Amino acid sequence: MANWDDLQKSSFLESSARERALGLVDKGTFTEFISPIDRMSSPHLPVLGEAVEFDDGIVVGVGLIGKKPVFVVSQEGKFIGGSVGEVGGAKMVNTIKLAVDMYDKMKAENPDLPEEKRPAVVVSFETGGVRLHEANAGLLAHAEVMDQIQDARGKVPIIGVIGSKVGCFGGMGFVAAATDVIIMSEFGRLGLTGPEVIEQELGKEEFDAGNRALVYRTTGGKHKYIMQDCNFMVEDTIASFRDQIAEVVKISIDEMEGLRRIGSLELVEEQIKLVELAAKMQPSDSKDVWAHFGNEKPEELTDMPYDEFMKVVKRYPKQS
Amino acid sequence: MDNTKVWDTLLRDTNERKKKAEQYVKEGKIVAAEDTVALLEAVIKSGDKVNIEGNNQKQADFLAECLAKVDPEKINNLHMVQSVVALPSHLDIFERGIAKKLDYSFSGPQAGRLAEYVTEGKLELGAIHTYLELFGRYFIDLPPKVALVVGYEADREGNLFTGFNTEDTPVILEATKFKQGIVVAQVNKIVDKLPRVDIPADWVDYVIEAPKPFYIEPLFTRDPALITDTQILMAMMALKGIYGPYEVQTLNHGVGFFTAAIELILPTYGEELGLKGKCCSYFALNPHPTMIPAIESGWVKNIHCFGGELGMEEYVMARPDLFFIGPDGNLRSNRAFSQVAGLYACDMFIGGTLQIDKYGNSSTATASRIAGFGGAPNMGCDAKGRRHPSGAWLKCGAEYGEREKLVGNMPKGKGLVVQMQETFREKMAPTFVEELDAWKLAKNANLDLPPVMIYSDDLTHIVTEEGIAYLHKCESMEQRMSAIKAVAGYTDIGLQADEKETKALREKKIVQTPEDLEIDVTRANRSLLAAKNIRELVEWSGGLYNPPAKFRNW
Amino acid sequence: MEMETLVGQGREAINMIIDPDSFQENVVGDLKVEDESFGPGAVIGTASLNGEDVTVIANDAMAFNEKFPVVFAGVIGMEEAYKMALAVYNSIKADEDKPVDKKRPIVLIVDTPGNGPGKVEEIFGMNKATGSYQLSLAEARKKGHPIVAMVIGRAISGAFLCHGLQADQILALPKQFQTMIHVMPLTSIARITKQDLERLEELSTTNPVFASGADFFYQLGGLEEIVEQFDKMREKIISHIGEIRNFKSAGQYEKTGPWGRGLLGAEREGRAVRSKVIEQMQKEFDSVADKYISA
Amino acid sequence: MALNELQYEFKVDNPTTILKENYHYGVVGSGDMEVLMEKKDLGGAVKVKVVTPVSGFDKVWERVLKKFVTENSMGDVSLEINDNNATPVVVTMRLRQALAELVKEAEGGDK
Repeated sequence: MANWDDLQKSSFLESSARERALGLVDKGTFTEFISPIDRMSSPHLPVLGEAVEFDDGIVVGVGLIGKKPVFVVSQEGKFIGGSVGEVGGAKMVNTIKLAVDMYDKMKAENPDLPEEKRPAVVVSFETGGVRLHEANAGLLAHAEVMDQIQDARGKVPIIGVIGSKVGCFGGMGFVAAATDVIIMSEFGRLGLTGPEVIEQELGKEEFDAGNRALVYRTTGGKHKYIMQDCNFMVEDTIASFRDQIAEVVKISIDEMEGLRRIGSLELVEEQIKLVELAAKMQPSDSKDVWAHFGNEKPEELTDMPYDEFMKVVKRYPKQS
Repeated sequence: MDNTKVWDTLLRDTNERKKKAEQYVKEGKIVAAEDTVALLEAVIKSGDKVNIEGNNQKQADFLAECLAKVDPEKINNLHMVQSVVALPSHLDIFERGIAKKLDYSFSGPQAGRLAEYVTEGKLELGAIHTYLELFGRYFIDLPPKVALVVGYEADREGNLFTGFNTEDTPVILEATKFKQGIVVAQVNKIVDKLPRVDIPADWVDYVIEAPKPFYIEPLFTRDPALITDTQILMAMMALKGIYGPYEVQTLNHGVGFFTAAIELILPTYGEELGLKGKCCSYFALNPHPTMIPAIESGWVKNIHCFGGELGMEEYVMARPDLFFIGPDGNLRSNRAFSQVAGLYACDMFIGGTLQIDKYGNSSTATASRIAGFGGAPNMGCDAKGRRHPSGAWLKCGAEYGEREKLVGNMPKGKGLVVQMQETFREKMAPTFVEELDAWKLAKNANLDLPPVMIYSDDLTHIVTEEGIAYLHKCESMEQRMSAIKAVAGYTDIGLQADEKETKALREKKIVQTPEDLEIDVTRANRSLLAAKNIRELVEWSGGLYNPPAKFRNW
Repeated sequence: MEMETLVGQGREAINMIIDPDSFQENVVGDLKVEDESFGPGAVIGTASLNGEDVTVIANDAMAFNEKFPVVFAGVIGMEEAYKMALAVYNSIKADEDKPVDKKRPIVLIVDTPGNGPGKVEEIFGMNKATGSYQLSLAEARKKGHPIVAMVIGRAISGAFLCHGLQADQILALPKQFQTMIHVMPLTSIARITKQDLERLEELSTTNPVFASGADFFYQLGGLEEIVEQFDKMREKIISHIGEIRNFKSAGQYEKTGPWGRGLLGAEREGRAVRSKVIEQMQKEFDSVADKYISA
Repeated sequence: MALNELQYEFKVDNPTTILKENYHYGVVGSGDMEVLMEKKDLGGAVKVKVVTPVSGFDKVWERVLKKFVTENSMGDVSLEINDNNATPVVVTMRLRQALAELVKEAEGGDK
């Protein structure tokens, strides 16, 4: 594994879960929990003859950004698609819980806990959701993560970062939506239903899963940025993600609420207006929606370099 | 002199057929798409030799589908002579009894079905050829009576614009039209004025605007995101162990991830080794997207293309110094000429394979698929007719261990033919085998010869992750077999290697391991790639490369 | 017995559970959904159960959403999920000032095969819609509303995650009533994971972790109780509401909801590793916590 | 169908152990593997455990591992490998990379 300084320049897309975890916090500050040496691999895979990994495809731990304890969850897409099973699920659930417990403890000891000391959680998603080999346990873990996210509300900000190969789909698509802030690169993808399933449901004419340009237009970083489903778009280096996280954690927890897409009655009401637009437009392609938000030449946005895109793009005018 | 003998039967026959087809011709040479099946039934007769244009890139797909719809009662026993069998319709005509015999060069996705048809007797296989052989036979014993070809645009007179994807069209039409045959062309669009004329109207009898643009397979696009560390290691070995020492200036790269890896480390590792300007200046090569970083870094002086590669149109147009460009600014590719260039004007062919036997014969054939050869053997051989010298060719010839046996003291060069493959492929399938699957295929499909892509006597180098075997340096078959064992790793062949013998071969530099070449194996990782994904290739191209939708990751 | 199954009959199930004729559809607190074409696959409203107001949220498998044609047979689409979330948030709002033991219960009647799998859904973010509903339930649960989910038919994967798994307690009819609780049928699991179907079937008779059915979810702590008969649903729901209220009044929130079911999973030995992971992490964190607290 | 567990033990002349207490490298992607190296008092031997879904290549594993241990004169080290169809070259390369990174980290102390 490359050292921290080299990692900063590295492509986020190319990086492993452990490299991302290490590189997203300050140099030399990351402590991994249940690291490979603990050999806590899945008890359910061997019986199916499926290869195991010592960390079960998920790296969790804590580091610092400045003085702020930053808990990290980082999923490894190369290991069974970053899927969530019993062990990995529990690691994710409990990382958020540790952060919330730590906040409660710090707050109890110091009611004037300064913002810069308030713990935060960063989740680097790379997953298709539930691991089918241990599907039921994986599903239950998803529910627990949502529960923890709600516990963290108003206490510990949860920041989702998405820029790895597999993207973030299935049940983890809900989880990402439920975080406070989402940061993506143009290589990130966020959604619920994977392209192959949509093709199966709607037919190849309507949605060709092999058409990756279409797949990325539908769920990729640029589209999600236009829709305000992702708050910040960054370039594909670990440093860019890290810098953006460092900026985001400076935002006070109350203001953080304003970055959410969902999670309150007001936000639901706003989303319902967007659904009305969907019903009215019945877009056959995301480009129709981009045009609707004032992007006169939507087809030019996809290939546009980062800087130019950020300058010219027009996003959904968020109300709240 | 016998004045009763008729000397123009071919022409008379053609004229008769064209008369029958007159009813379908609208203006000029235009036939409506919906009349195509009827047109084919008028101009084709049972037993004809028919060519459907298509190769590993563009396809006359609409005409192929129409041919599969003709009435087999009226038209049957056709003898198909064509570059590739790639589309389902290419075999549907055998299924339906329209065609009987096949002479061809390459079949990709249809190779399994082709083998089945041969075994079931649905298809009589003439021979499997290389492109140049097949083109050659078009002019000797296999001239097509009817050719069904494809271009981008036609005008009303029947002039064709084949542009970027000209590929096989000129050679097929030269053989068909000048043997009084009939030419039917499908185009994407009929226009008033063509950007340029690639095929003159005199060579074309009918043009049809197809309902859909013709199919093109972006076969030469390799996504850098899928290149593995092992492929990078072997690319490093190839540069340090072959490109560098031989200073290979003129060459062809086969399609595949190994050569893509080489292309992508030219601007990094290649420059570090100081090879820029010393090798890789002149290519017979399709416009590989993975060449963009090397081109942009100033490595390349000239490229002649077999065909066009989808998405590379604008990039190629913007680099006219390097490519062959028409007065309209578009590339003109030409498979026949590029194959000739690959055979005679290039010092090296390097590419991947599936299996290599203990003697060094290699093949991509498997027991149940008749895949054929395409162009690889044209370039993957030592051109016996070559007479011009070059540094790499002379060096390889000077090292040739059996030269004296063959030509005495006469100096002679030798072309470099390099096969790259990991010792094990996916799922632990060994690359090195006692006997090629080609033998089983020959038996199953009743072929006269096991289909071998590159014969042992042409092969000069094998690159595996274990090392490079400089086979041409060997003085005997026995030594050659030992060198192969030495780089065959943990395959059954490799396990037969004798440690002492391997050591001796390494000392003689007939075998070189990564350590011998002083390659730091731990550096073999993706950070060496000048572009790690398709998006970065677009960036290198300044936005000129427009990759097909299926390769986009943003 | 006249009915073998309640699959596809969410509305019928509501009537079997609530006080007779007490269901006011589309009304929850201040909320009144007037547009009948909005989220027809979701049934929301207020009913009386054992004399007290409860919010009811169910699936209507007979409805078809004309605006979003992937929504039928009980599928939860974008409108359906947001409609369900509206019902929950308005329940919270209506009881804002009430003490914990007076917060209205929320009853989820579960019979859904999935979330809307469409292109428009992905363009506009189906994940937000279902995520939104889950967050609303979690918030209501943590504010003291007792939430009981009653699985009467299909409780499949992501749709069960959003409509069911955020409840305080989950009850299900057993599989002789055609209930289905799983992520994916074994045949699909076999195809996607490239496993041998026969082998999977054999393993699934003993291994609850990927097998399908209420009994296996029970072993994993995925549901609190299996209700043996239709006519027991009402009394069981009432008694579970009482049980949940007791926990919450005593401040024992950790014994309810997904975390509570995690503990249940360990107790029933279906999810044995989960608790080990949690313990071990706590230990490892405790040994370094100071360094991070006092940074 | 269950996973196969292979165990090996090697001994070479004048072995040295690794520079860190333990080191982990790699990801169990398809065609790839991870290794956990640990310093252990094994009377100078190297013990290796491989967990893999692939069967029938025990001898190949033995040769690949033996070569690695011999080339690097290793002793008093335990290696644990989780494999998912890695070819011998990938195994060799990952082991070499792991060792090189371990040395770099032990010497540089930078993480």
